[in-house]
Order: sequence, then structure tokens, then C-alpha cells
Amino acid sequence: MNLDLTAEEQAFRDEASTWLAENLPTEERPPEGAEMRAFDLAWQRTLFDGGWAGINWPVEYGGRGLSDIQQMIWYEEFAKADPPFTLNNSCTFVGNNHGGPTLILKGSDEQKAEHLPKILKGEAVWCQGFSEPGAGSDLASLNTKAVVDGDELVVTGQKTWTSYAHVADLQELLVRTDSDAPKHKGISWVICDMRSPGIEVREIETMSHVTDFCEVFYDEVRIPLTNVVGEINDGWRVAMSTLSFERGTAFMADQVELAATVERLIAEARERTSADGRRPAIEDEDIAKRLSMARAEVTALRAMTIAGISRTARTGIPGPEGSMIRLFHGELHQRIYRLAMDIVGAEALRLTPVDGEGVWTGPYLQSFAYTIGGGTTDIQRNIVGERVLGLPRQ
Amino acid sequence: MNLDLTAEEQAFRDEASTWLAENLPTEERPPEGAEMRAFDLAWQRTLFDGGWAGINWPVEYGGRGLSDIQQMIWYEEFAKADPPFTLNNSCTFVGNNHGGPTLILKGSDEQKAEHLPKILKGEAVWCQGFSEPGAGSDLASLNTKAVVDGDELVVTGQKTWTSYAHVADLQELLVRTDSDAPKHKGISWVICDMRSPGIEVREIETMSHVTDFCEVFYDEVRIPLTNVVGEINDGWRVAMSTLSFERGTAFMADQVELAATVERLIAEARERTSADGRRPAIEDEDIAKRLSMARAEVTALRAMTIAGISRTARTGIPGPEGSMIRLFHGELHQRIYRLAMDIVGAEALRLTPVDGEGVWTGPYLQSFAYTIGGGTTDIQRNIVGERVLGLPRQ
Amino acid sequence: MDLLPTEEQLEIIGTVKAQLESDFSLNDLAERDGRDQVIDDTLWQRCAELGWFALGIPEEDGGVGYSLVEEALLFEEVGAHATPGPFLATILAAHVAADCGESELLGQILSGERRVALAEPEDGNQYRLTDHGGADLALAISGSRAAILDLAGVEITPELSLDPLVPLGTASIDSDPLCAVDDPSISLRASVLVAAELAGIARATAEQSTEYGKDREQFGRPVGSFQALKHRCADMAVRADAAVNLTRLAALSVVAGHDDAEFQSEAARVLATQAALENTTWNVQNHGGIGFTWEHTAHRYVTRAQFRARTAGTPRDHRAALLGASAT
Amino acid sequence: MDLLPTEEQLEIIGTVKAQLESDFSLNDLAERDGRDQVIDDTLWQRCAELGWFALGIPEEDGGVGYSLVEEALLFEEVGAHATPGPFLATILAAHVAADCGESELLGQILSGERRVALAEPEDGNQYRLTDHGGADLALAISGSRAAILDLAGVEITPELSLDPLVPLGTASIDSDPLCAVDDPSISLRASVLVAAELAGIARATAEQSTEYGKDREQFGRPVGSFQALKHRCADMAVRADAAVNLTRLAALSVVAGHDDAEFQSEAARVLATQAALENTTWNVQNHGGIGFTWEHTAHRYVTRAQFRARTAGTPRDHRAALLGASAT
Repeated sequence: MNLDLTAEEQAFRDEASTWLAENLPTEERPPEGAEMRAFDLAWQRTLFDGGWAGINWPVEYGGRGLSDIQQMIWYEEFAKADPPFTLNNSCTFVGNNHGGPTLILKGSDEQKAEHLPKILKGEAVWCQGFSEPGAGSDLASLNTKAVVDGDELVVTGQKTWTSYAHVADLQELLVRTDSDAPKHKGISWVICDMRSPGIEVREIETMSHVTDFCEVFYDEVRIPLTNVVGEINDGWRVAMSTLSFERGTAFMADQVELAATVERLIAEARERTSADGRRPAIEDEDIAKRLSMARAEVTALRAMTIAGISRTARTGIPGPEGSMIRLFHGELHQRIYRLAMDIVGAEALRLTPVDGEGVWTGPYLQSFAYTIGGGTTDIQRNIVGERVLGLPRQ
Repeated sequence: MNLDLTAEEQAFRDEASTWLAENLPTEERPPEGAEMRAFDLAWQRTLFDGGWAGINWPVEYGGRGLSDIQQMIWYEEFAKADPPFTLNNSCTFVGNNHGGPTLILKGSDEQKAEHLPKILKGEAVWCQGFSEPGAGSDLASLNTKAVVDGDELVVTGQKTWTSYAHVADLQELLVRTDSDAPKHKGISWVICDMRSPGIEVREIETMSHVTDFCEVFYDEVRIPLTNVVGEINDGWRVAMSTLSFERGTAFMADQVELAATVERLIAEARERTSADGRRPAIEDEDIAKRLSMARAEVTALRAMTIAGISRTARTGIPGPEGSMIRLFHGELHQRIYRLAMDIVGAEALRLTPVDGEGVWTGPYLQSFAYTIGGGTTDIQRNIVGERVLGLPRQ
Repeated sequence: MDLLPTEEQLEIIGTVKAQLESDFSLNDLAERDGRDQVIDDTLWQRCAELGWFALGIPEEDGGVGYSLVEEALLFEEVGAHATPGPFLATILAAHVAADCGESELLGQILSGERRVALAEPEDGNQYRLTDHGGADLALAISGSRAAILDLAGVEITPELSLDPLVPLGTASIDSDPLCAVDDPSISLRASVLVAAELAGIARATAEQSTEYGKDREQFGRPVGSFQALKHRCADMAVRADAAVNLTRLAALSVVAGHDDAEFQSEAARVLATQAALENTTWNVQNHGGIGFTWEHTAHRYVTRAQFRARTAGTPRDHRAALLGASAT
Repeated sequence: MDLLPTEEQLEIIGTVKAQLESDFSLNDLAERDGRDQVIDDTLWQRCAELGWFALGIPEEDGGVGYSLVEEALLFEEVGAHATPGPFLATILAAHVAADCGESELLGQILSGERRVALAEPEDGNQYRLTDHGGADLALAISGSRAAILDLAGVEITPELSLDPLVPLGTASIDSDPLCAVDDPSISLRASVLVAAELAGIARATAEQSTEYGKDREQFGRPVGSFQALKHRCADMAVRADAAVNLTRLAALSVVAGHDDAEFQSEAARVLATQAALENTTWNVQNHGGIGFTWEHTAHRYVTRAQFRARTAGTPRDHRAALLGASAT
């Protein structure tokens, strides 16, 4: 047990801090469409050129091969640099955190060679085609069908909650290649070119007015068999390898940002008048109690993350404990924005954007997604109960 | 919809109020043993002599045959009279609210004639023998076995959570009379004389230092077959008829008392200093928020009870909605005593009795029972979900 | 003593429900998201013709002659259907006009000829206005004081509203009110009616989640068979039942002029606010991804509950009023 | 940067655990419920011999030479086993004596020869004493000020204690302290150690519920297969994991002398308090009837958590300190 940074880690921190001060964009991220895509890719390219892409990717695939601790240091320095946009809210997220890592673990040499550099250099946007309207939390009961025809798969079906599908080049897509096998055994993980004929993308507007979510319809879309990652019908295991990665470090950035949000909210509560109109909101004991709990909780989130990194460093793979962080983070994120609604007074009725400085109601609406997306909290609790605690399945 | 009392109800209220002012004991209830039993039975006799026993029991069985509204009025007047003891915390509770009502609904003429007058007159203490250590929430999986031998049942097994078994004369006892039948179909409801040979009673101390709970052991206890209430093997239905009664009006007294508790707690919060030492506790926004919610909630409990009475008055039998009141009341009771622990400062560390004026920590410990006894809140939520809302069983 | 609606009241509820379902379908109204007038004049007129605004106004003043109890039943349904529109301002304004003896103004309000926005004082002459589109009057309410203001010539700055069917704006209004009263019965009425709307929201969202639990299948069975969802539905039903019954009790207490009328009304308001905020939030969660979409109605209830929680007083105001009220 | 115990630390934890399980079994201690001295002199001496009191005292002062980190690991186990006894007062007093250069006193405390009760100021010279039986010293702590008081001749009024293994009394103490310091490191140490004990309580009760969920069968299957209990166990595990890891981080931060040491310590204290209060409460519920009995250990954790939540500062004190601390 120690909190010491190695000389290398300390140097990394300084390097990151200096670089960010000089290279962080000052303009806000365009909220949608081609401009948004261009902004996100440009920033990815800037990162790549600066040597900050794929910090914990292996060196052989263009990454820096650094530790999870360094990855975390990067996120912390990024948050400290007071960026005008949030790190995970980018159309490069899936490539960097799902598609890329999956290829590294399970892809063929050709697949790696073709795709990994483009992800790091900001030359390709990936999206995720896992969820289906009929499946919901029961991800493995997916119905999008792929039939082998010569050296191609012919895909027909529908996906939903596909963030950034409307601006994506490629998709990590789960399809059913064997309808007779048990539901986890007949799934394949394929790389789908989003410009293939037969694909239709429709944007879904969310309750937070975001339109990055899409439905994707597949009508006899042809995908070369060489785009299957891992073995055919072994896609569930391939997908799970990414999910465990996701539980490992992919959401560290969110956690770091949430800590910054709490500090902003404390500042807000010092400035605003309490509901009784007579004191600063922070002197309202109910507000103060919840703010101090929130502060303690985001701090605990960081401790849990460091503990997770320590564990991974010893075992080599992220354990199921990451699902505890996931569950804790989702609900904490919501508590914090719900608390904000009680602090900002009548401002609670004025709609703000989802992203930006000093905005609360947009993020409040967006926060509803944090206990739904990527598996509802019911599913997360099942995972913690069964896989971490070893409680019997239902 | 109206809140009017009929002339008869108004007269009843006045009569109750006058009688209580003149007849309510002023001494505290002895906390245990023979003295407690004598006190409870004497009070029951006083009620009987005053015409207040069996308020909503049919006239033919010695009751007054009055409405549930009048029963509620009685509880309200009792609470207003500032009694030195709580109404349901009495060894006469089971007779008045379980055993008696069950006999009225399902008993033979002989059973009614023998037992009902004794219950009303305070001549017999009843206890309940339903729960078993192995069964817990799965009440119907009970194992205490009864074999027919001539004109008797021979009972062997164990019961637990039998309040007041150590001072009881009789017990409403559920036994398994057919081990081969499905679990709900082989149970019988019998009247057991607690002085029968082969019965051993052992007191269980609870976390709140109360010893009214007992385990009862049966070693070939002989019970005449004439003591079976309803048909043999039909005891589950007999027991359910009591439970629906229980959900109807039996807990009204608790609700009325809880409202008085909230008012006492508000008074306490006005007098005590808040945790910051600078103002009355009630000016602490966190305390004020929770107190006002508690006040609203006990008031809602009363509204729900009146709605339940209105519904029963139309349909003749208490509906499953009573289980909502049960669930709400149990958790509310706990919230209120947990709030008290935050109001009373360092007093929270000093143990008080469970019952009495201005005591909080004893009742706090006791409050843990309110979401466990008579079916845990998990079971209550299943009942609400399935029987009230019609959601599918697991 | 009886808390269930009478036959006559059940009929009122039935008529209101049918009308709201046919004329105020959220799918149709969704097209008007973000406009400053979401209920067009024809629709508003129809509500007037149905007597909704006149429900609790005495017959001698041109009303229907029912009481706050029936108004509350109307508001419960308005909440349950997430129906937008200045119902509260209109009905309170009708009572203010009646109290002031302004029979012409009263007639115009009851007939739907003149529309009334709600003006909540923010700071001095600064007001937060809702439902101002198409309105030339505004009801300003602050505690027991209520006034009808003339919006003619008032410049309204529109604001982006959290609820796209509740047009929001700010304005500075200096002119003398057309009429004004200082009468605790106005604030009691406002508390009960807002409580009723919130109770209706709590009830409808509990029902929506329960229906979803019966219909939606996952892992080969209805999701409502899973304890997690089943127990949440049970809790939502309890909250809704508590809010609905307490609100009805409060309405009766106010109408009967009981000493505990303020206590009951504030208790109803506090409880219904909490029930609506909790149930609307859980309702989104219970629906999973689909509940997070704009198309689904779940979010309508979320933002409406946030608005109503802050209509005619903040949650804190009402909690303080409840703690200060006498329990008997 | 690493938050997992080293091999050496795991060994310390293992030894402590084994000792607590053999010497401090709650079943044996239950016989001493309500006494004013629950840990007899022999047992206390044994703890001294094991070096528990000296764990964080430098070797040159006669200590073992570890740090607050190892003390916190000890306290986590003390909490996990609901072990009674004046561990906090003893260890803090040892540090106070060391700081004051009172080597004789230090030796007597470390050897278990003299026992130290905890004295929490209630009003003026009035103190709330815990674990005073057999103690002739008391540690009075208030913020960063800590003093060792002589209990000789002090009259202690015993009080009925919520926790029958935490003897409680009040006393008025006017005499000058034997030694005293004003040192923020004392309050940081107290916060971390109490947090560690509370985190241990949260961890043990999460584990107890999980075990029960695996073992106990109802309706023909283990109760932990029901979502209601499974999800509560998951929440308890998350709370425990958060509290344990944050407390360890705080201990490291204090030892490293980081700027955020106060922030981290108060965060740990706030979080662990909440985790312990929640988990102990749910633990009773999860066990159903059996959890409500005196014989079961579930209630021990409930009352211990209530005590520790109010040891060396109230929950509110620590929440305020956390909000006031600098985050960097």
C-alpha cells in the first residue's frame, strides 16, 4: 500500500500537464453532426501527434504501453486542465475503448493492421451494435440474423442505442449466426462497414434532447467473413472480453469528471441563496449533508478505481469488482444532478444544454441514462451479487 | 366522499372520550411476567364492563356490532387520552384480533360459546403458533406435525416468535395434518391449551431486550379433535381469513399511536439543540425536512386507513389494499425512530425502555421488528405486487 | 365518513378522462413542444364548455356549483394524463374574480374567452410566467394573496423550459392588478389542486410501470415477475395511494371548514410532491432504454413533476408550512 | 501507487483476525453484557503483548514502528469482529504520551499496565466516558486537542448503554491533564481509525448477509437467489468496498503528509459512518426474525455503529469538516 508515484509516473504527470496546457482546444465542442465528428477526430489526431493516443494500448499496436495508473493520471490531468468538453462524450469513444481493445485481444493480424492505426490517428469513427429493441437487458437474446453466403455474411435485423451510428464509419456488430444453438453460443462479433448497402440509420431523440443515439436497420447487408473477429459463433465471449475491459478503465474519465462536477456544485451552493432566501444554499443542512456525502462518494470512487488498478496489476485482468464501480458511479452521478436541482432554485425549470460550463438541467435529464445504458442497475446488481459475491442465480 | 360523522358516530366519540377520561389507568404497565398479564387482563375486563370490548365484533358474540369507523374513532380517542401504555402492546392482542375473529368467522358454535366471552372479559390470554424456525417467511412450509389418534391430534414440533406464549392460556396453532398433500393443503388450525403436557415454552430475548417472544416446543401434545377450527386440512384458508382481518383494522391502533409519536418528536426537536449547537434542532433543514415528511406520511396513513374502511364498507370484506398500509406503516415507523436517533443528540447512546414517555432508543431498537414480524417487507411487497397490482408471480 | 368518490363523482371523473384521452393525447400535443401556446383556443374553449373551469364556482355566480373536492378530482386526472395548460391559474383566477364580484371578468374566464397565465413572483415586480401564450391575463399568487394582472403591453422574455409543454417566460409587471384578494382559502385551494395534480402524476406513473411489468418480456418472462421491478412497482403504488387518498381527505377538510384544513392541505402537498418526484423518476428507470426516449411519455411526467413541485410555492415553503401548521 | 495490503500487512491482518476470533468471540463476551469492564485485564494484557497498542509508535519510543496504515488495518478488523474495548483511546493516548515525551506513561499504556478510557466533552468539565471500567486514565479529545486525564478520585455515574459491550458513564473532571497536545495529526488519526472501524463493521455485515443468502433456504431455494436480497447484498458490498478503500487511501495520505490528508480523512469518516449505519441496519433486516434476536450478532453491529458514528465527533461535525476541507 502506497500512494507514491514512480519517477516515471511523476514525469508522465508533468509531461501531460504541460502538453495539455499548450494543446487543449479552447473552443466548445459542436453539439451535433459533421462538425462534431470533425472536432472529435481532430482532437484524436492532436492526441496522436502529441503521443497521448492509446496510452495503455500495447506499443506494438501504436499505443504507449503504459500502466492503468498512468491512464488514470492522464484523465486527472485532463480534468484539472479545465477542458471545454468532456472526454468520454466523443464519437471516438467506442473505437478507443471497445472496438480497438477487442481487436487487440481477439482480432487477426490483418484486422489489427487495418483498423488500430486509424482509431488512434482519428481516421475512423466506430459505433457499437449490440443492443436490440426486443432484447433490452437480455443482451444475449439478440435476433439480428447473419447467414453465411459464400465468403460473406448476409445480415438482416435491427439494432438500437447505437451512439454516433449516424457519423460512424465502422461498427462492432453482434449477430446471430446459429439460431439453433443455445442463445450465448450462436453469436458472432463482426466488423461492419457502416456505408454498406442495406444499412439505414435513424436518429432517436432522447429525453435529454440528445440525438446521438440511433437505431440501425440491416436489410441483407453483406459483410465479408474476414470481418468476423474471433471464431464464428464465439462472439459472446469476444464481446465479454471488451465488457470486462470497459469495467476496468474505460469509465475512469467519467469518474474524474464527476469529482470536478461536485466541486463546481459546492461552489454553486456557496454562491446561491438557499430556498428560505436568507442564507447561502450551502448553509441549508439538507443541502450541506448531501453535498458532503457526494464529496465523500466521488472520493471513494477514486479509491475504488485505484484498488481496481492495483488488483489488475497483480492478476493481469480486470476482475468483476469493476461492476461495483460501475453501479456505484451510475447512481452517484444521478444523485449529484438531482441534488443540483434542489440547489439551483428556479433555474431548475430552465433548460440548459447537456454539456458546458455552469449548466445543470440538461445534465440532470441526461443523468437518467447512467443507470440504464450499458446494462440497467438491476443487471449490474445481479452481476455484483452473482459474480462478485457468489450468490446463487435465480 | 365526506368526512362527516353520523349523529351516532359523534355520540360514540363523545361517549368514548368521557369514559376514557374517567377509566383510563394512570399507572404504567408492568413490563413483564405475571404482573403484566394481570394488568392486561384487568384492563380488558374494565373495557368489557364499560362496553368497549369487541367494538366491531357482532352483537351475538358479545360485541357491540359497530362499524370500522367507530373502531377507528375509539383508537383515536384512546390516543388522545394520553394513555400510559400502548394499545396493541398487550397480551390480549391475539385473542381480540386473531383468535377471536377467526372463531367468529370459522369456529363451531361450541368453540364460539366457550372462548369468545372469555376473550372479551379478559379471562383468557391467547397466543399465536404460526411461525417456525425452518419456515420463516415461507409460512406454509411449516413442519409441526399432528397425527390423528382416536379423537385426538398428537402434535410434535416447534414454533417460534410466539408473543406472550409464556403467559398464555390458549394458542391458535397451525399444524401439518397431511404431509403428502401440497404444502397449503395439509395444514389444520387448532386451539391448543397451553397447559397441556408436552409443551415447553422458552423465552427468546430480542435485540430490543424484550422477552415476550417465545419458542414453543411440542412433544406428543394431545389436542382433542373438537379443537380443530374449520375443516381438518383446511387450516391455511382459516388462517388467511384472520390475516385479511389483521390487514383491515387490527393495526389501526398502531397507526394512531404513530401519529402521536411524530407530534412528540416534533416537540422534542423544538426543545433540543441542533447538532451544530447553535439553534433548536427543528431549524436544522435536514431534520425539518424529515420531520415534515414524517408528519405528512402519518397523515397519509390515516387517509389510507379511512379509504380502506370505505372500501370494506362497500364490499363487506377487507381487500388486499390493506397490505399496502401494512408495508407503508412498517417502514414509516422505522424511519421515524431512526430520525429520532438524529434528533436526540448524545441521548442516542443511552438505552431507554421500549415503552414510556419521552423514550426513544428502546423503541428505536424495537422498530427493527416492524419490517420483519408478520411477514418481512419483501413478502409484503410481493403481496402488493402480485395480489394488488396483478404482477406475475416469480 | 367515506373517502371513495360517489357515483356522481365517478361520472365526473369518467367524463374528464374520456375527454383528456381524446382531445389531449400526448402524441398529438408533442407536435407543439416548445411553442409558447400549446393548447389552442378551440381546445381551451371546449374545456370551458365542459364546465371544467366553473366546476367549483357557485351556481349563482354562473358556475357548476360543485366544490374543491370535484376540482381536485379533475386535477388528479389532469396530472394523470400529463395534460398541459393553465388550469390552475384559470380556476384560481375564477375564484378571485368571483370573490371580488367581478362578474364580467369571471364570465370571460369561465367561457374561455380570456386566458389566464400563471405569474410567480421571483423578485420585486419580476415574475416567472407559465402558459402565457394566448393569455391576456395572469394570476399572481403569493401565499394567501392573489391578484389578476393585465398582460396587455407587458413584454415577456421567453425562456427555454425544462418541460416543452409548459411555456416559460419572465416579465416585469408594474401595473395595478385588475382585482386582488387576500384570502387563506386561495392558498389552501392552490395547495390542494397542485397536490391533486401531483398525486395524479404519481398514480399514472405507478400504473405505467405496472403495465410495462406485465407486458414486457425479458429472459423469457414478464419483467414484472422479477422482484426488483415488482417491489419498485409496489412502492410506487403505495406512494400513489397515499398521495391520492391524503389529497382527497385534504379537499374534504377544506370544504368542511375543519380546523385542520391547512394542516391536511400542506401535508397533501408535501406528500404528493415527494410521491410524484419519486414515481416519475423510477418510471423512467423501470422502462429501461425506451423510457429514456423522447417518444415515450415517461419524461413528460418527470419534467411536469419538477414544474408542479415548484408551482405556487417551493417544496421547502410547503414543508415549512406543514411543520408550522396546527395538527388539530 | 497501490491500495492492496502488502504481504507483510496481510500477515498482520491474519494474526489480528486469528486472535480476535479466538480471544474475543462475541459469544463469550456476551456474558459480560452490561458490565462496566468487558475486557478483563488478562485479555487486555494479551493485546498489549501482541503489540497492538504499539503498532504505530516509532521503535525508538518502544513501539513496533509501523504507521497509521497498519493501525487502520487493525481497526478494520476490530470493527469487523465488533470487538469491544478502549482501543481508540489507548492508541491515541500512546501517541499523545509519545508526543509529550512522557516515556514512563507511554510504557505503562503500551504494556497494558494502565488502561485508558475515552472521555468525550459534553458540556464544560462534564465528560461522556466509555470503557471506564478498569481504567485509571482517560483520553479527552476535542478537535486537534487531546489530553490524558487522571481518573483517580473521579466519580463516574454509570449510564445504561445502547451497546451493552460499550460501558457508558458520565463524570465531571476538573483536574489538570497529565499531559496534553494540540496537534492536527491527532484528529486526523482519530478520524482515520474510527473510519477504519466503521468500514470494518460495514464489511463484516455485508459478508454476514451474503453468507446468510447462500445458506438459508426458503420457498425451496437459497434466499440469496431472490433479487430483493441479492440486490441489497450487492449494495452492501459496494458500500463496504467504498468505505474500506477510501479509508486505506486516507491513511496513506496522512502518513505521506499529503495536502489532501484532512480532506481524505474526513471523506473516509463521513463515508464509513454512512456505510456502517446502512449496512448494519440492512443486515438485521436480511436475517429476518433470527436477526432480531439477542443471540444473533447482528444487533451488536447496529449499536456499535451508532456508538462509533458518535465517537470523536458527531456525523454532522465530520460532514461540516469535509465540506470545509480543501480538495487538493
